[in-house]
Amino acid sequence: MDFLQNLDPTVQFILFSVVKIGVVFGVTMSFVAYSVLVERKVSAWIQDRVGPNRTAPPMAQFVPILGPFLTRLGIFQPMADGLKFLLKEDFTPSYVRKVYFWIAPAIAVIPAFLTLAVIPFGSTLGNPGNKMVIADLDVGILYTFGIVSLGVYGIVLAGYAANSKYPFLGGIRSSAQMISYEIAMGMSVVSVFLLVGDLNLSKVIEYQAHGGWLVFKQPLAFFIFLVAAFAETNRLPFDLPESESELVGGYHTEYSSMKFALFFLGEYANMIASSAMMVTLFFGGWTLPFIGDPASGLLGGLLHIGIFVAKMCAFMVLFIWVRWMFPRFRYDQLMDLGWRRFIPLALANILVTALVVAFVNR
Amino acid sequence: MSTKVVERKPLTAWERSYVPSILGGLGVTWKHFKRTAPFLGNKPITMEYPEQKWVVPEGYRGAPYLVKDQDGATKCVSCQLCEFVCPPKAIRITPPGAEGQPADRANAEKMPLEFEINMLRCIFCGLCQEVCPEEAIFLQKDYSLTGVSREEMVYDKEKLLKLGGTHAGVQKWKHKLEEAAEQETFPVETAAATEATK
Amino acid sequence: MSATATLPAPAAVPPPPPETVTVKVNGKTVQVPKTMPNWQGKPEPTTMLQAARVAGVEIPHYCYHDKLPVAGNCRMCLVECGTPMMGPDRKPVLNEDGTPKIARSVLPYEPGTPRGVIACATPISPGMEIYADSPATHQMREAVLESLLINHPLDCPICDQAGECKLQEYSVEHGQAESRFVEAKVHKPKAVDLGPRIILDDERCILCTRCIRFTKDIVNDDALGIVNRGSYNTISAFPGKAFDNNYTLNTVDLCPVGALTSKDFRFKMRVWFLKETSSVCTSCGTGCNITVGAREGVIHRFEPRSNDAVNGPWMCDSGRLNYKWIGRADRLREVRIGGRRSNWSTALREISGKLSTAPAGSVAIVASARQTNEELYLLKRLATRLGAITDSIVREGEADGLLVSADRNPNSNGVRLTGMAYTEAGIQLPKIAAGIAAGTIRSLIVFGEDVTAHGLDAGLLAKLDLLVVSDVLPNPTTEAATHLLPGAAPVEKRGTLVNTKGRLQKFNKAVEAPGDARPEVEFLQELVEAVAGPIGTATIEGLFNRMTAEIAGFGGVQWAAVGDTGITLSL
Amino acid sequence: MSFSIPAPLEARLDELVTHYPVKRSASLMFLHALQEHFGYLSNEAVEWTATKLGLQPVNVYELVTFYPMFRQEPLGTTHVKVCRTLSCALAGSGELRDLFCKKLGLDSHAHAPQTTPDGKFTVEFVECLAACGSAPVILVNEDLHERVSTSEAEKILVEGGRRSGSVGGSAAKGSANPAGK
Repeated sequence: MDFLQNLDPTVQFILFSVVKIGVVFGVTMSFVAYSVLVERKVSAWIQDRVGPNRTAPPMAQFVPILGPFLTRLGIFQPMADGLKFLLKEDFTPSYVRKVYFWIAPAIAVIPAFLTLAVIPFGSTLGNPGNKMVIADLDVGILYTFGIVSLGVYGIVLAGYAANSKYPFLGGIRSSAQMISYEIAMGMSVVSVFLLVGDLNLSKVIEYQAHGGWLVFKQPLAFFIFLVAAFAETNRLPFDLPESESELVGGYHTEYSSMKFALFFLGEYANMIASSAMMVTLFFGGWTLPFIGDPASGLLGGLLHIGIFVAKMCAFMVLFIWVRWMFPRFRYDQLMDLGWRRFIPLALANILVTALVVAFVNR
Repeated sequence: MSTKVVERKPLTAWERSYVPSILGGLGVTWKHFKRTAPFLGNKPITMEYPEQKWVVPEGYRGAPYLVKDQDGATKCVSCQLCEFVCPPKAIRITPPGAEGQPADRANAEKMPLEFEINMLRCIFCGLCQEVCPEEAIFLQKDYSLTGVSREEMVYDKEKLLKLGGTHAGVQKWKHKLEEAAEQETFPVETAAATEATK
Repeated sequence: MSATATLPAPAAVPPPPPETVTVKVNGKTVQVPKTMPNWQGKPEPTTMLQAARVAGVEIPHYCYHDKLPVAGNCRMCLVECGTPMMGPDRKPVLNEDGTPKIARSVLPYEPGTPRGVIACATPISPGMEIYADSPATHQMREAVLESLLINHPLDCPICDQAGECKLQEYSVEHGQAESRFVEAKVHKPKAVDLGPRIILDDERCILCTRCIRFTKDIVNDDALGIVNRGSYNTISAFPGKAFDNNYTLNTVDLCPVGALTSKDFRFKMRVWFLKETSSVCTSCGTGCNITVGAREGVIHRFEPRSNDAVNGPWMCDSGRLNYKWIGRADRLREVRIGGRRSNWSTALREISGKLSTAPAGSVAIVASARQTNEELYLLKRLATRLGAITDSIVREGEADGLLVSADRNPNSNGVRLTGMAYTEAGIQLPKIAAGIAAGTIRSLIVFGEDVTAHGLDAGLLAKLDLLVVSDVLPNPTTEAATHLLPGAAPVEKRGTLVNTKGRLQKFNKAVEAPGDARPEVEFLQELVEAVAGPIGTATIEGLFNRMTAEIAGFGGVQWAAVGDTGITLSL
Repeated sequence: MSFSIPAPLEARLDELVTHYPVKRSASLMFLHALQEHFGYLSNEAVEWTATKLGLQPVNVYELVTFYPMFRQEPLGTTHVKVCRTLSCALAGSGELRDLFCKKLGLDSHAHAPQTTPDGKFTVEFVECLAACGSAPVILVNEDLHERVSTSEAEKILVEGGRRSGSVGGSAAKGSANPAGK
């Protein structure tokens, strides 16, 4: 470890950033894979089914007890799925607008990963200067919203490029939905930052470490954020862009193989990012009511990361759970909810918070 | 025609917030999750097909096969009614003709030279069974018929008889022969017929 | 009672006598002729069954047959009837409304009980009312059917008659749904070998005696009788004597049930699968009308088709069984040039090329009296253009005085009419032979005949430059052909024939010709147009109409006028 | 078996034909005469009759099979006819027949007349013999036996066993095998 400490700070920063990016990316990717499995398993159990329980690499059967057990749990299923995505024929219909058709999946997946850059997923690791966030921006939340709003382009482009009516309808729906809910989402967060007084997400966590979780101070803001997060990630009950029963598959109807997988990846990465945001903004990030100080050692740092991941997982399960609980909204209900309920509520919340901050907390 | 107007109670503000419904939904899903998830209840109702076989209900219409009577003789007399009635024309019978092989049971005079069912064409409607005057063809319980070629899926007489097994029942022709043998009116002919039974 | 007189029925039915009788059938008043032709075509008092037919009511019957003497033993045609009541003053008793009062026929010993009469044998009387639909009539039919079915084995699944069985039809129409008979049925001999072509199942027999009357009165071979007594009655020939005249298979058609079955058709195909096509038998000059029963390109049977001007409802066994060669494996099915397989366009191009440049008089054509008029007409056009010498082959046998004609060619008159042979066929053959031997005849066209058996042996044929042969089955002539054109059997094409009595009849296509074989008219037309210029029509109908317009002997008959049973030409 | 008609018989039959306006009407008389002579009606006899009368054999054959008194099989030397109509049946003719059949080794359930293999006896169950007042009745050849008891029946069997053949063509066959009961 010593030679690391003795490195030039710039080199050290670059080295640590690269490692953090690599780790975050790798963990997120496997998270995506296994959240798909969890989604399938949870849905199966909710519906009294078994879920994926067959796929196994050839050697798994030679491991007594554990092999069959893991197989029944479907542990190997994501590997098979991934392999399948890679090996399936990548079919590009002749009538699509090829450039956009090829770019769209990339545009859909990249913003989802970029959002993760500003999430403080732990306190510090090793030395106090080594913060567990890839980019500790002072305008973290603005960055987040800026990036998140790019995600819609991927979907709109996919719908447009496919040159087919179902994807097109999906794309249209998606853009309207995302733009609508982004406003509510952004406004809900304003009140949080009114309280914290800083746009840096690390500062938000710091605030919560001492001032209590913001979910208790801003329950309405949390609720609006939560619902908007569902809408932003195109998850049920707001999956109108996809809605299999009406639009076949929505914007990705014409996609196959790895390009389809990228949309898939994007959706789950978005879920992860949203969960991380909620944990950060409302549930104290890596803190717990009795653990508030940045870690001093390696073990403590890892513990903080663990806490963060655990909270995030809870939100992931919530996402999944909700999918199998609610029917899809009607389009007008969706718009109604966004524009006529949440935006006034969020505005009111800002006003009340501003008044409280101006007169009470002074 | 009378129309019944269903009275719908207007929702209260609490109900309109969706919260009771959401909680209700959570309750329902949790109940099932708890029942099915491993370590909690583990009572899935899914049948795991190749290992667990479905219990075919009474009256199920599976693949049609030819049956033999309790003496092991072909019941079919090649009347071709099934061929006629078959909506997808899956059945193909070759009658024996005048010189064709005699029936392998007494007194029936006739049995098919060849009997083919194209299982790829068959729609398992059961009309063949319904129309059969000899109770010689039955829709049995087989529902997963597989093969690697189209030819393989055309089941011939031997295969159909083997798969069909034995179906006991009134042995109409044998009974007629026995009845005829009891009557002494035409002793020569009946004696010949009796010999034919052996 | 002589069969000779009856079989070839009179060419024209005499017009119905003006005298009519008024009767009521099912309440409908109809005028029926007082006499109608009996089975021999002689006028006899009209029966109730015939009167009902005039009124459009079909009375069910088994033993009655138009062309057989009336026996009246099946009782199926029992109907209730009534006649105008006569008062003691011998004047009709009238109802209150002035209509004549009808006395229903009742049993004499149980007055009031309705009594049926058999419609097939009871002549009508003026004012008679026939109740073919009354409850009493239905009851009688039901009872008769029940009695007929008592000892019937009900083995329809294996019975060849199923599907065209009167017992089945009437049971559905008039019978009871269930049997009340619980005792053991009388079992009779099954599958009795009655003759070389007939199998008898005594259990199915309803003793209508149609077969007995047919063979006795029509064929004059009193070979069948009813033996034994009561329930044990069976149809039988005398022990050791086979029922083997040349008309036995007609009894199979006559038999209303499945008692008499054809050995040839036995267990071959269920009748409901057969596609039926009207055609004409080509086995001899009589030209019996037939129905061809085929399924999926395979011919299963010929059956006579009723035509009083030619064959009545009968035909001979030899003609009926003369279909097996059609499906033979050695049928010619390839176009061959010099023994090598070729195709139609090449062969026809080569032939027409050679014929077009052939000098006049160097071509001979041997036609066949088995060809249709249309084919002969086309050949005649070709012959006229080429200045060819033509002839056809005579084929004679022994006439049997019934239906088999001495002329075994179906279209000898057609050959004469079209001019392909002179008044006497076969006289030009020696000339043709001499011409070939002398080298003046270089090309020979042969249709459907083996000329090696008629004076043109293989050595002579080898001298020819061009030998075009069209045939259906291989023979020495087809072996020697330079151009072999596979033709179609009569059931594989359409056309017309003229029988020995000048009856012009058409026949239809029942099955497709095998392989490359085509109906002769099709390729002859191409050939004739290539050599002798366009004909101006491409259909059989057009060709026929053109032929009858051109050739006086056909009397300008139009195709549409020929109809299903033909038209008689004055020769 | 050679088939020949003695000249006197033929002459008698030829004369018989002249009695009828239609030749066919003589067929029954012919058949009776031939059965009397041969004991039964063989197919040759039927054909001979048909030729004589200008008929087809099947026409005559119909008659032969119709009437029960015409036989197509040779009879035994002793022909026992047991009445089976009501009064005889009530008086025990069934048992009588069973007795005959048992003693002679014949099937007592057969429908048709049955002859022993040695050609000595024929047992037949027949309809009313017109002696109902003295049931049960049996007819042995031409002799009527009334109120037949079991012992009487056995006596008839013994007598029949001794009889040396007087009935028709089967007589020679019957006497060739003298081994009685």
